[in-house]
Amino acid sequence: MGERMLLRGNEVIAEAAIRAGCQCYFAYPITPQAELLEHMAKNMPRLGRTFIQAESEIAAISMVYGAASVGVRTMTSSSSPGISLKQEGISYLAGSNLPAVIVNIVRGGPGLGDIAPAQCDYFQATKGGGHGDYHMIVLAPSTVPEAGELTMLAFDLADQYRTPVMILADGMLGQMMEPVELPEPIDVASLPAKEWATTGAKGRDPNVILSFDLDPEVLKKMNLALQKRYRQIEAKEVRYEEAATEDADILIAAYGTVARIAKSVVRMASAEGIKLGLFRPITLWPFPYQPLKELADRVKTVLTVEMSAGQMWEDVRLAVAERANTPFYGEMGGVVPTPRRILSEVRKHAS
Amino acid sequence: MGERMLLRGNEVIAEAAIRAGCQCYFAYPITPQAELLEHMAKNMPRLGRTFIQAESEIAAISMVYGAASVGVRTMTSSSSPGISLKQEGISYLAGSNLPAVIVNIVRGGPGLGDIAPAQCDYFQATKGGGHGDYHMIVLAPSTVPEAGELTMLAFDLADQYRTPVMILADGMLGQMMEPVELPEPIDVASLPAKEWATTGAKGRDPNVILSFDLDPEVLKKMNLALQKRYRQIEAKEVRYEEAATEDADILIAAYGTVARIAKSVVRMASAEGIKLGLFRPITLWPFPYQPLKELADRVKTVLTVEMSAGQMWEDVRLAVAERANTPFYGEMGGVVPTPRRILSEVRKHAS
Amino acid sequence: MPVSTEKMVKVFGRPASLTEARFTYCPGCHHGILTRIIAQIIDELGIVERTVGIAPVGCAVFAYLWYRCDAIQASHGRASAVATGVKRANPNLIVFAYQGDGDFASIGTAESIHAANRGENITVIFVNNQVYGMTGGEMAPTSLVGQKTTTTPDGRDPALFGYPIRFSEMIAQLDAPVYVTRQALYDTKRIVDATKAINKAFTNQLEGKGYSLVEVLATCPTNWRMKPTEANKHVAEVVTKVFPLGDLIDRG
Amino acid sequence: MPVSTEKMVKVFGRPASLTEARFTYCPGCHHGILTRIIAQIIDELGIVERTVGIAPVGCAVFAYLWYRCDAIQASHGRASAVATGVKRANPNLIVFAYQGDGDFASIGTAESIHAANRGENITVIFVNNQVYGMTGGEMAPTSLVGQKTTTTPDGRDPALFGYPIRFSEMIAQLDAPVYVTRQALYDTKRIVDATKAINKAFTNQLEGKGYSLVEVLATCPTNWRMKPTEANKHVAEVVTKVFPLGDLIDRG
Amino acid sequence: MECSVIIAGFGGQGVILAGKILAQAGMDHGLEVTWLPSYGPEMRGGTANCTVVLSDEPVGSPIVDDPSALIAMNLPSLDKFESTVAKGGTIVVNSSLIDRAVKRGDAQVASLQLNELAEKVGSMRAINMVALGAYVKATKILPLDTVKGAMARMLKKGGKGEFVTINEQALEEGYNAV
Amino acid sequence: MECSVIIAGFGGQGVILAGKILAQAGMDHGLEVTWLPSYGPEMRGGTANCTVVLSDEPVGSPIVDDPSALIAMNLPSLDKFESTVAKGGTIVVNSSLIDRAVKRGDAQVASLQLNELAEKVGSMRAINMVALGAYVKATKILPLDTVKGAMARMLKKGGKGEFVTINEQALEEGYNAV
Amino acid sequence: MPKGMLIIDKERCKGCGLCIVACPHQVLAFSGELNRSGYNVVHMERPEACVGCGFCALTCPDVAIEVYRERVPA
Amino acid sequence: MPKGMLIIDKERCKGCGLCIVACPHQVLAFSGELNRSGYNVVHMERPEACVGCGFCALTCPDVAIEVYRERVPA
Ligand SMILES: Cc1ncc(C[n+]2csc(CCOP(=O)(O)OP(=O)(O)O)c2C)c(N)n1
Ligand SMILES: Cc1ncc(C[n+]2csc(CCOP(=O)(O)OP(=O)(O)O)c2C)c(N)n1
Ligand code: SF4
Ligand code: SF4
Ligand code: SF4
Ligand code: SF4
Ligand code: SF4
Ligand code: SF4
Ligand SMILES: [Mg+2]
Ligand SMILES: [Mg+2]
Repeated sequence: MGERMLLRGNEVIAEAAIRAGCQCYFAYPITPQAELLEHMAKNMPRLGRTFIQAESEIAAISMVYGAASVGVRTMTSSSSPGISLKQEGISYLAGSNLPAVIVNIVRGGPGLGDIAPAQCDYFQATKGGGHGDYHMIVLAPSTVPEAGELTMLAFDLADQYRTPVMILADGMLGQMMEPVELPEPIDVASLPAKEWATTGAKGRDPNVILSFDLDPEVLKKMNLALQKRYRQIEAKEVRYEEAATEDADILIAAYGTVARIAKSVVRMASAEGIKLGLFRPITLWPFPYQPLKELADRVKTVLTVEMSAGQMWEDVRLAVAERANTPFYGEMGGVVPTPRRILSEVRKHAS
Repeated sequence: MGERMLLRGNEVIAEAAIRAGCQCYFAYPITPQAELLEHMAKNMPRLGRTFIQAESEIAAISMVYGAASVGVRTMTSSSSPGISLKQEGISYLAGSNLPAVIVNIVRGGPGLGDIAPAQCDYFQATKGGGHGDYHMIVLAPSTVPEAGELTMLAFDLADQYRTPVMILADGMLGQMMEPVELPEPIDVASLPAKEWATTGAKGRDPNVILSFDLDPEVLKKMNLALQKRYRQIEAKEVRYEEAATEDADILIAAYGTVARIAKSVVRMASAEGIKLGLFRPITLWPFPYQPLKELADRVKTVLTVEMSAGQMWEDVRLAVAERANTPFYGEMGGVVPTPRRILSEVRKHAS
Repeated sequence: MPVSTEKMVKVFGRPASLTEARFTYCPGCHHGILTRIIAQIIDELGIVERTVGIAPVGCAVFAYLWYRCDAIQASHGRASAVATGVKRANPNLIVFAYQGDGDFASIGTAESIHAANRGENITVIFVNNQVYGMTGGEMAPTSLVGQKTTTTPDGRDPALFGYPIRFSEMIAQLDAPVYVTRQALYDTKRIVDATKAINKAFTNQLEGKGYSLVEVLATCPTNWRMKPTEANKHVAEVVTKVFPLGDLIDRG
Repeated sequence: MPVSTEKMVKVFGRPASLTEARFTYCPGCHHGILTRIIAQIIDELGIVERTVGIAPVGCAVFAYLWYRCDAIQASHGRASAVATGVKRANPNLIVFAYQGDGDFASIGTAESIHAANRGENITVIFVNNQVYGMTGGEMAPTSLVGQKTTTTPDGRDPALFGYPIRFSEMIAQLDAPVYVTRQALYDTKRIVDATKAINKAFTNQLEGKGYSLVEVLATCPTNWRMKPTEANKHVAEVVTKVFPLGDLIDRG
Repeated sequence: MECSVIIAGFGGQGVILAGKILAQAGMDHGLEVTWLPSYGPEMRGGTANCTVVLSDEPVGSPIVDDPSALIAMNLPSLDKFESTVAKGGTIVVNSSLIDRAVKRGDAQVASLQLNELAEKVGSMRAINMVALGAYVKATKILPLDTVKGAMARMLKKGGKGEFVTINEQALEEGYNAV
Repeated sequence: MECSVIIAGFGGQGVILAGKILAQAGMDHGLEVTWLPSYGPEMRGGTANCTVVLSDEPVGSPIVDDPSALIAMNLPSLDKFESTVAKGGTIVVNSSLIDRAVKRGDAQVASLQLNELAEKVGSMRAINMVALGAYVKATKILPLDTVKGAMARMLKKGGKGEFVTINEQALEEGYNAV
Repeated sequence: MPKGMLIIDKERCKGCGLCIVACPHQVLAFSGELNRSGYNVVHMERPEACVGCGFCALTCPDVAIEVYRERVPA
Repeated sequence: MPKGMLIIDKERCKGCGLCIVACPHQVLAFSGELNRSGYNVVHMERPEACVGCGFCALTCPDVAIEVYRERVPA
């Protein structure tokens, strides 16, 4: 662990990527993740690594596709509209079994929307905004230090499962500063070799990267292999955090920025005698259905709070399956729910 | 009603669009929807309407955005990878309250996949593959004649709710021929004027089409207005079909091509003494949660059958909420489930 | 002071096609001059009631606020495609797209070139300020060799990031465009010339002649980290060396 | 018949860099000739063990099947961007992108131009057959005026769909590319010339010189609805009038 | 009653059109029909096929597990589809290009030299109508005249009216050869 | 204990940096901190602001309903944020640019001619440090020396070491003016 | 009486100084007065020298200047 | 003995006829024989005229032709 530094979320993600051995970073500018590009522009060339400001988000994800094919660790980042443009590319990455990290610093939508923090890209990230039956692992940090940790984890998971991994954060997390201690850079040489990469067919048969086969039976097999991997990920990689759930009557289900705000609310509620707990999914895909289901048996109400019209809410209701009440409180358009506002929602359900 | 003709699904959708008064069609070629472009290329110019083969799917959806802004009925079509590229544009259409029709003739994915029929873009269509809190009305025809009817309906719904509407079909429906009687063309002049359209600020204040406001409170209001409209659509526009559900023990939940195949299975099962019913959502968004929920109280099992890894299945489980068993049978990669194969799945659950 | 203008005639005032809204541009930014020029030409041609402006994503995203004509805010880079949709849907409208260099010449490359290649009867204003203004000063495809931006902190290195792209010269290779020109705004003479060019670009459309492109060399004092007056000088002395002024095609 | 070659030497055989897989192209399609030429040059330069080919979406989508080198199948239009990613990640690899005219000059316009503008040290083969072969014969940006395609059933009307785009001429406007040339395959002489050009385009990369583009005029007998021999004649007599052969840039 | 047939052959053998004509004839005859082609570049050079279902009630599945008939215009088609044909189904075999016998014992086989019969009519391009004629005779699915009428209408609509006569002859040639 | 402050003013008044320095100083002092700026083009020309939270336990929300303090460098900032300040909170007002009084009676107000004080130090650009000094004195949130140290380190790191002295003077000037 | 006269909208002026440079007669200068947005606005330092040529207004990015000229007898 | 000789891979040949036209010595022609894919394959109609120049092979889109030439005494 290094020095404790005061850094922005965007910088921490960029620096964590560098320390995770990201060799190639390709991106197109967009607010509120500009500092991510800036950090990479400044630091990657000095390390002899690749930074390209691509001509578009599509070019960037396509460059990622190329670099991932060669077996190096690679990343792109953007914000909502730019991530929409990457959907075809993400589907290709998934279909071609390529590891890559994609950062979405979400802003208000739909359309051009605004540049304020939001969580309205949950569906796109977790259900597959692109075409076809695929998933990405989606990691949702709640604080700046966690943004760094999860970014490093993202590269490991991407390699381990040969899958794109998304860091889903929001404008607030990208822009705010907190003290962080970044882990030491990994030793890139120590990473396992990628036998499948297109590094030149020397002393072996050619490697081919593709997501294509005209024969439906073959494509079905490719899909079955993908799905098998997804089942493994669901079995092994579910991550979540619980706070004050032991004797809770009410549970807030929230992720990312909202979850950290909700932690203040838990304290405030406890001061009022309300038994409020917090359930925070860290992996949005795979979603922690099982643990939430079990908690739902013990509480009266699971209140989902999101900066969206209720996207994660669907997964919460799927998990809860009417075992408890599942009210929803959401803000939209870049409005951030304040602790007091959340608390007043909680009070409605505290009988 | 006109003459009964033998036509391909793609042609029927194109011709129905023309008869619904589609003035401008913009698209980029892709299999298996090439005949849609061909039909439009041949017929639109002769009617003095606009056909442009755009330079890309993104250009096409952007042209749709322009034409929709002017208030004319407009459409684009593509297949899976091309639809992924349109996600940013669709999000803009939704955010700017623009009516437009988007046709997705789904093929096997992810990535380049293949060109065989599939239903693996359900999530993308129904949950919002683009960024932000938006929905499209999603209509899923099950036969070629219905493809025509729903296309005409799509234009009406788009105008009525100022929203993009998607026709979600698959390669089989696009390619197959069935006898159809197409309704007479509507009288375009009789359509209500669109006061909001950018037709020139003559004798009125300027109209502006946009999805943008930097002030989160204003963007929130824009989002609330959208959500309000979505609630209206959910209340009024849910469409579905039931077959043999009266005394069913088992229900197949399926849409589109699979649902029509399942109809054969219902007959086959009945011959074996299995009480099998069919629940077919016609609007995938808004999904018919309530009717399915009610049916679920009366059956033991709701077997979802899809040409996907289980996407609509999530909505089925959300509706059923553990009221009944919810097994799943899916094919992937362009493989079409045959009646016999589905029947054997049904038998597993017929006790 | 109004008193003293009593016996005088107004020789320059706010164009009627401009709303009262204040520009959101930084002090000294050429976007403002250009906005005023366009409004003035809309006045001169008397077309405000049939004009539709396409606002880009970029510092000019608010363009829909400035004009008393209808307007559409397009997704980043696609203004020329949106303009195509508008014009084809209603050829009586006068359609102009206003696009920054990132918008027009980077992410929008395909839409820009193919609208030109189809010879769409539209007017495109392409604002080349060699930087991404809106997002905080990143490299644009037009950034000069050696130019320091937030994504080229040591200056644009052509070995890594290529050379400033002369997009108008590429467009001029096509058969369809009727008018392609490069103008500037760094002094009164260039402002007058640019005004004429923009007038021609709109007039071409009115006369049904086809696609016109006016590239305008502009400043971004904020991200160039120059005073507005220095920025003007920089355009005159340095930028015009890389992007020479003048007509590239005039088939009007 | 092998008996009769006993005392003879093989002067032309299957290039070692080609696999045994049969081409999926239609009879007489130039894609096949080009594929063979590329394999032969990979042989000649001895680079099969360090070459990565980028297959497009288009009739050449199966390109990954033909060569004994590593290969990547790229999304439609993005082969030049994928090639960029590969080359930057591992500059020791020899990277070529093989792209149709729809892929390279329509949907991929931005990626094609900006890879060239950055001067990526890659080799791009751009197959101009004036049609979308794979999807069944739609108009390409390069389709000739009057050409009948499934989306221009009455022939390409420039008033509606613009003119055939001379993309290589646009690329030649850029500062970075080292070699831009247009070749054809309609007779033995052109095949020999094209082979030399492709050799140069690979050699440039080997020598670290930068971006090379070889446009190749090709036939699509199927969608042109011509016999292969007629199609060859059409290229020689008609297509080359619109797309003149020869080097546009040679800064090697 | 539901009948289904797979018509399969080389790209140039006109199997797609034969299927369309059959479907049109079925429709003219008052039946419900579906026609489903193989599509996309796979057809190029390789094998093409289409499936036609004729039924007196709405057609459920346009793809069929066990077609009631197969028209195999070349060897790969027979290899691919022979085993799927329903018990007691009909197989029309183009023995000009298929030098092996049908392996199944439980199907009704009509083995014809389709190429030669087409040449006899005077056009190799009419080989598909020869096959269709044979199929109609073998299955008695529709009156030959209905098929002729459908064929004539479709050719005329496609601007190929001049080929109607030769194709009528081809239908008859096939019909009579069974 | 959790303290929060909104620092707001014109784009050029250095409010973003003032917030960073305060956050850094808090961190140096062993506290948990968050710093959250307004961002994007809205800052251009208009008003900029940032929120700093200092706490002895992990910070929950980096945005606050009711900050315990406000530094208002210009009138729009006072207009926008005055009402949000917690009861008993602190408001530092730049009376050089704000010609109205604070309306609330339940806050501790430090009204200072920040422009004049900065000019006195010899640099208008140091106005943010004058304000920060005043805030530190008014709230006693941190020792002034810790803030000085943080400021010196940050300026040096940004290659602006030559301005450390003048900014120290500015901090003191503000501190002593309260 | 000067030949020309300006009305400068102080709240629109952003103090960019472009008009000052554009004026061929050195009429304009910063006033030192800050407007509500905090900008140092220009004023006519030498109004008597103004010829009403309008160069300043043509140059002003914020359309803050109106120009008046002596009525020329018809 | 002819100067040149070809080995034509019948199953690769698609009967496009390009080699026939490319041959300067009219060596090649369609054989009338269909291969397994149904193509009418070419053969050496006048093998004696072949000079082994390889033009046919250069032209063949399916790399179906191998060319052999008389051994020239070293
Ligand atoms: C799809 C998408 N990508 C990126 C952005 C972020 N973005 C906003 S403006 C802009 C570029 C602005 O530069 P330019 O077009 O040169 O206009 P300027 O601001 O310089 O006038 C970018 C990249 C966006 N809004 N949408
Ligand atoms: C995103 C996307 N859009 C469209 C397609 C469909 N498509 C496949 S190939 C092709 C064009 C082929 O034309 P060209 O690039 O000229 O290659 P050719 O087949 O002529 O060699 C298209 C549009 C696709 N696969 N993906
Ligand atoms: S950032 Fe640059 S281009 Fe944008 S308004 Fe400011 S000066 Fe103008
Ligand atoms: S469709 Fe055209 S380009 Fe494609 S393989 Fe056939 S002939 Fe060649
Ligand atoms: S009108 Fe002319 S002379 Fe008068 S201030 Fe303006 S530029 Fe100067
Ligand atoms: S040009 Fe306009 S904005 Fe700039 S200083 Fe002069 S009056 Fe003010
Ligand atoms: S080698 Fe030359 S002479 Fe012999 S067949 Fe081929 S082209 Fe003709
Ligand atoms: S060129 Fe090749 S494929 Fe064509 S006919 Fe000759 S041998 Fe056959
Ligand atoms: Mg710019
Ligand atoms: Mg092509």
